[in-house]
Amino acid sequence: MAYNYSNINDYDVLVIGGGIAGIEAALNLAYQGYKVILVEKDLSIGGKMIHLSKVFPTLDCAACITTPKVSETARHPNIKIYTYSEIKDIEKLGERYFTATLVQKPRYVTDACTGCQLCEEKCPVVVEDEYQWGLVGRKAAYIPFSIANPRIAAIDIENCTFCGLCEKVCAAGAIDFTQEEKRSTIVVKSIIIATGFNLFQSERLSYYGAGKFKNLLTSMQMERQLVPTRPYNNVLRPKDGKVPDRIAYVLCVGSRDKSLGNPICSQVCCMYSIKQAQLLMGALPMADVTIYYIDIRAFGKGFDEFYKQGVGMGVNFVKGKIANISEKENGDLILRYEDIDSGVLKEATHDLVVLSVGILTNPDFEKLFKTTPLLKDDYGYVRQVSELLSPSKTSIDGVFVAGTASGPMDIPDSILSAGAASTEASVYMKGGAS
Amino acid sequence: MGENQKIPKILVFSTEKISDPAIDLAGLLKKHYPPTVYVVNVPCSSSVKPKWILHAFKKGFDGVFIAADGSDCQYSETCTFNTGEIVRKTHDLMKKKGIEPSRLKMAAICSVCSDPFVKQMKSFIEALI
Amino acid sequence: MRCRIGVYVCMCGSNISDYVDVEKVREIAAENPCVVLAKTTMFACSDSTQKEIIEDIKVNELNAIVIASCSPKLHLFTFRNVAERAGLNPYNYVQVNIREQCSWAHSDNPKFATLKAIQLVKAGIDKAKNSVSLEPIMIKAEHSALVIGAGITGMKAALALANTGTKVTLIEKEHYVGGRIAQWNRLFPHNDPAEKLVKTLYEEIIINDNIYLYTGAELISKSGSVGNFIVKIKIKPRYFKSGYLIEQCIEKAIESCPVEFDDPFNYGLTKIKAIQQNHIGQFPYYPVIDMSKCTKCGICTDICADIDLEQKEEELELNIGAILIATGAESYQPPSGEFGYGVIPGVITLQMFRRLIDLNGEKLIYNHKQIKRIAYIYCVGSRQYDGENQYCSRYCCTAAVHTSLIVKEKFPEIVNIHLTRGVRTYGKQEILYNKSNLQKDIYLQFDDTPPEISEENGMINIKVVDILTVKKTIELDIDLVVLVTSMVPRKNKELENILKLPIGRDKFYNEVHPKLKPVETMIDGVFIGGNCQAPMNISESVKSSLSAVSKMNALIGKGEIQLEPSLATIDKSICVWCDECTKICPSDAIIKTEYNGKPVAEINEANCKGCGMCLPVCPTNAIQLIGYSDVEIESMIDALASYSPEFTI
Amino acid sequence: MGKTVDIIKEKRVVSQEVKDKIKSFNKIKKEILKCLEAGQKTIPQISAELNLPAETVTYNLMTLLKYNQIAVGEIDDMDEYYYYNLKQ
Amino acid sequence: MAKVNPDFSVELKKFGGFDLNACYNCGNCTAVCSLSTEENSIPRKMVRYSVLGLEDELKVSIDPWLCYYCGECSETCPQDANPGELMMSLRRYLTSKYDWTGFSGLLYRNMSAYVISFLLIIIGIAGLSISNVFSQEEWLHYGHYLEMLAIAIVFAFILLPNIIRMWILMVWNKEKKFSIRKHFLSLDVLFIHMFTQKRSLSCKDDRDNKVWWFEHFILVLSYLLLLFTTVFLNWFNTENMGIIVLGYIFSGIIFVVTIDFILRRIKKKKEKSTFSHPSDWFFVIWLMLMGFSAFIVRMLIDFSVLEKYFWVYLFHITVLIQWAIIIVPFGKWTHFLYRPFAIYFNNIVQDTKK
Repeated sequence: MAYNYSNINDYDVLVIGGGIAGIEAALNLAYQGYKVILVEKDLSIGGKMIHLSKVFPTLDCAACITTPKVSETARHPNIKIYTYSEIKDIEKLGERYFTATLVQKPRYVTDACTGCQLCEEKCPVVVEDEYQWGLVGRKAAYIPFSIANPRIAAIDIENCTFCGLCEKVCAAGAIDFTQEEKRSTIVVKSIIIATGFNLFQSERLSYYGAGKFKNLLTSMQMERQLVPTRPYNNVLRPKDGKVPDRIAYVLCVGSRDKSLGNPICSQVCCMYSIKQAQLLMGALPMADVTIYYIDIRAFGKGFDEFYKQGVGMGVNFVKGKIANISEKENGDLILRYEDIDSGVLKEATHDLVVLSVGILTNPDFEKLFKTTPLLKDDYGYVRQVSELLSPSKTSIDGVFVAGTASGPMDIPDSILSAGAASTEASVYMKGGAS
Repeated sequence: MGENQKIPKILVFSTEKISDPAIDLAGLLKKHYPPTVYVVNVPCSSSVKPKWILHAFKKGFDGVFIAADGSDCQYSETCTFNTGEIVRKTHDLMKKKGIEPSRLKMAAICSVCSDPFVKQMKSFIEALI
Repeated sequence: MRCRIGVYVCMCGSNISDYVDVEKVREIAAENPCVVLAKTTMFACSDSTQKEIIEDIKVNELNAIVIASCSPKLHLFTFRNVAERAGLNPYNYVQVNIREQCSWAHSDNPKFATLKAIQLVKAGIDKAKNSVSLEPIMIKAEHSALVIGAGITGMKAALALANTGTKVTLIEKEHYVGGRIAQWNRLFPHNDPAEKLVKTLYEEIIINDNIYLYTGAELISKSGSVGNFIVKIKIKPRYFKSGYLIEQCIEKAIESCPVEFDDPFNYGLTKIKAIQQNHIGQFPYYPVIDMSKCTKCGICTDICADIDLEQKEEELELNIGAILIATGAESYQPPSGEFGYGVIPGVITLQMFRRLIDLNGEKLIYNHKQIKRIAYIYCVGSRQYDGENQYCSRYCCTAAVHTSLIVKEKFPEIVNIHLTRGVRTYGKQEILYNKSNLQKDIYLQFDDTPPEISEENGMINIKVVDILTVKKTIELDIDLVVLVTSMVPRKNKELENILKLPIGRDKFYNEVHPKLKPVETMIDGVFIGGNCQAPMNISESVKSSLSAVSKMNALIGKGEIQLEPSLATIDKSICVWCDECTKICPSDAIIKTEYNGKPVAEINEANCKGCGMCLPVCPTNAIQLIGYSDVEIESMIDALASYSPEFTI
Repeated sequence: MGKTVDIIKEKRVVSQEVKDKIKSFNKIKKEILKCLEAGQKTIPQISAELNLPAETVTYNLMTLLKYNQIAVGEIDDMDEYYYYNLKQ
Repeated sequence: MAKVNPDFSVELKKFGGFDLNACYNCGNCTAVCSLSTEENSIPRKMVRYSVLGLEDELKVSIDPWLCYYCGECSETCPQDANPGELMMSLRRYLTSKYDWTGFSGLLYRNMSAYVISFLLIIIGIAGLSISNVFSQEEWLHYGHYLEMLAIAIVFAFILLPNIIRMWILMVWNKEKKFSIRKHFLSLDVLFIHMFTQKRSLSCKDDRDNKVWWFEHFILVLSYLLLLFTTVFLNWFNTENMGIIVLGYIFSGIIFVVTIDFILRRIKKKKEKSTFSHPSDWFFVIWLMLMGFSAFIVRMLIDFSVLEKYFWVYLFHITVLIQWAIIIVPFGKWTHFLYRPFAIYFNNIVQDTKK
């Protein structure tokens, strides 16, 4: 059967998800001469990584690594990016092609936006800022975050009061409330799934009081407190703005826990907690940092050395899972645990506690396909049908998986996995089997 | 060491692929060394001209340090010898000009030798005071 | 001289601005008469700042820019690209490292860090003033690759390269492909048979027209550079005239061979002759004579006419665009006495144990004794307290846990006891750990005190301080101790010397950057994949190898490569042809020519690597290196020396 | 430049929740700004003065900080709380 | 120094132990347990000892007796290792260790032993009644003495020596310098815990636990009082209206509460009633039957129709004897004694240590 869709569309590969894995895969393919369409559901590409402070074990700042890759992707002639867009109804067309529906959601701001933030300044609405994980507020007309790409404002229509101030002040005339959802059909030869992961919702754990106790942060919130554009300008307790001096990390929150339905290890929490602990020791030289762990999984290149470095810097490591947390009147938190080394039940008071939340699958990929579903594994991740020989192969020929969509992994592993997916896609498009 | 004494200034010729990463690593790991150490990079430690070294002394540098590629050099196995020759030649020139030869030093700094680099810098500064 | 310079001082979030007063640096930079504009910026590398710089260059007609930020290793090319997009020659861009070599190095002393930053920026401005516009050199690149090592990493990479249109030469030092995994038989996490894996890959390789596979082959020399490497390969003979042997005689020949020795494949559990057939899971299925053991007695030649003991090594020269190193790792060999290894019978390594499981039928017998209780000691050769292997070897916890599952499946009566230092079955591998727990394996954990092993009446006695039982000393009577040995870098000095491979702290080959360039090495065109870079499991090795393939394809797929134009130049008017430079040049890049009737030296641009070794030896200072000219270097030295701040103790 | 907002106004309604949120933010914002007119204060001081929970003050104050209406001052003598003041 | 015995967990499984090997030693169970204290951190240590099979340590442990099985540890165990059920099994295991006859162990490990011994008693009683050795009146008269005798023998030859064995394990083995005076001074501890189980109140802070405690409390009380009423006040033969009414009340309470307990075990809503060992069923059902049959017997007496339904009395006496010579000395009943004694002995040891 001969299909000729070049007149409809001009892309070879569809990459779903604009996180670090999607970006890397797109870049790899673009440099090999393939035309890539990259679709991201959020307002900016860069995924979760762009929001991190520094990354282990080299401690380079995440922005310094992500932003160049992000801008490289954005201006690569072979890559077309659609942000705030989603893919639906993928179907296989014959042997070699896929069709899919691209849904572009309206952001009510056109490309004419210069990112001047005047609209943001004038907007009277304040809602919780999801990019700062609720630590501060943001406006209803807003630039998602300072290093967002594209740096174009968006209007949060659910929270908009239609006061029209933004439209009035925008010199570029970029505000357009008439925008509507756009749908188009695309045809590609191969697809890379890089939909990433979801973080474990710590509110599920009533015995930790997450969501109830203000001085209980998730690791992502702490990550934001440590970035240069940190919401509080210093590392502070959300409850009363105090500088913390006894900080605790609770590991395996939502991971390695059958009672929560997630028996597997999230692979990154030990390391990012050790990293944050080291950064905190730098930011708050007087603070004590304690990490409560079950097992420290410092397995990658340079990881164990990094762990030892943490020990050397004075981070306190305590073996024992935190069973529950209670709050004192002044906002301090009491952690109850068994100190495994001595076999004794203990209670410790900390003035700031970070829950090192684990990684769960992002089930979005299940909704992508119209007729034949993409198979998943026992833990809800995209199933790798040939884990050893072709780690990025999925149950559908021509569809490949990159990054954390196939299971928990750290950034270097995600990047390698994206490399593998791009090579497999390229082999597939050349018609060979790899 | 007296009060308000000037800290000796050191010019380091470092190589892009071998010793630069080590010096960067020292910074990354916050291993401190005196701030009067300035790094100028060159492709290979065997490419440092004696002329440049003498120029540095003339302009007021108290010491010059060549972070040599040693056996890690990717261009030639004779790199250590070549760099040694440059130092020997420059020492002769320095003697002629009445500059203390101990003000020029060389040592191999590998691409992860951040500790040795910091130690070298500290001891060199000590020696120059 | 360039005198319309733009200066950007990056705060790098707060990485720089926490210690360096960036505003002050900017102010002083702005005082320079050649500086048209000076700005500070939160993230110079961010897209918005990049756009701003481009805009600035265009609007202010800048002819050079200086960005004071992080190490050029990270972003030199990012900003050169920015310059280029603004229509400025990328070589008129100078990057000043005020992060790694200033704010971070002197975070203990913000005042001095600021002073130093000021001088570094001044020097950068001076360098920019004297910078020359250059065009990168384009060279033709061979669309072919050399893959060294035909383990699973190398085989997978070769196939992927070949299937994307690259000609591949795959060389393997051993006479068989498949590397280490054939010895493991069943592989975690899904118990895939290793033999099938290797067989699938091998069969695909031999039918692929784009792959040339040489077994018994080693790299002996490399010259040239990225896109145009010339490599020499030595191929050992198999000592058989034809590859297609008459099956009847080979068995007899093996039988007749008088030389018998411990089979390394089975770690001495079985014997092997100097004439060998391959084991299950090893391909190709051809016999070979191990000449290091053969006494050339000639008995076999009488049986098999096909045997020719006089065959010679062959050499092959190839033109190659890029090289992938997939030489894998070795397993740690414990010194005699470590946990009783080599001293107490019944202490073996995990690798040997895997062979033992395979070679045993219904009961597990070792040393004529039926094994009922096994102790696995973890972290042997990794995370050492005093030894040099400080790293965690990543794969071994899961490998040992998986082995215990296989043991229990095959020999249900056996009790597995694990002595760990914290089980690191990361990710989905946790399930294997859980399974092992549920099959009633016992886990003990030691920390600072390694377990003591002794032998009593044929039983091995282990004493271990178990931190999971309040540091109680636990005693075990054991039949077999399995040392869970780590992966260690392969000792291959020759290859390292030939390729000049950078080696990391843990002695594995080092990537440029774990996130930005995870499979690239400092040597352009030479890539690394799999276990030669770091310990990893099969799936991870394959990922890294396929990643390398994608980078290699991007590099050589287009048929040409862009190179740095930093070459040496010779001022022929002052050259006196003393021949010193030709003697020292390591890349044959200086040739003799004539100028105004006198013999002078000239640079052969295709060969020059820009190392600069010729510079100091020239008696008349006739040689300059582009980008490192006297003016550039000396103006930098001037700038660094000029400002004499209060650097006092 | 057309007034596209008028078009959407006809299609969608603003929920009561959004209206309440604006109201409460504006009220707290006014109170905090007024409270700081008298000079720099720490979060517990503002909280005590306005009789608002400290966490509410933190959230809203930090939002004002983000939108440049407030600046961070020195830390107090106990090295516990930062002072905040109005941005000129 | 302790030797590992990997077979122990297999052995313990017969007492009802769960997948204790699933434990990865996070300590969650100890920390989540509201009865856990710095001095007595339960239950992970017990899980660990059981996994390793350190019987010497287990035998002298008090920990299993400190647990009232609120089930919180099992609910929150990340590995589904069910430490709560393990503690329950360990109590059975310990009961068998204290018992010098070894019969406890046999019954716990072997359900058929239970059934056989029950059957033997049924056959014995049936045989006696068929052979007409006793008249109905004699039955009523001697039945009462038989009961007394059974209680005396069980106490003197089984329970008392077992408690002495327990004392040796828990006090003598640990603390040779125990004080006799302390033994007297701590007696209040023994009785308070024996009759109130007040520790269990702080077990889990929810309504259900309080309800459970209350039910258990009145059950114990009613049981003891019914015992007293029947054995010492001779309920079945008395004419005293007060005693008669009391007997009705006590046996009624036993009947009602045990029905509720049985329902709990059937519904399995709460963690503590999820797993039922045969010994649990025997205990609660026989207690129910005892209360029920006593109630009916007295009713038959009051309506003067006992003669007509004399088999009911025989049924009652069968249940009673099964209870008295099997469940009381060797079955679950013993926790009524062992638990408070364990707390009492622990109190002595801890005090002496101080």
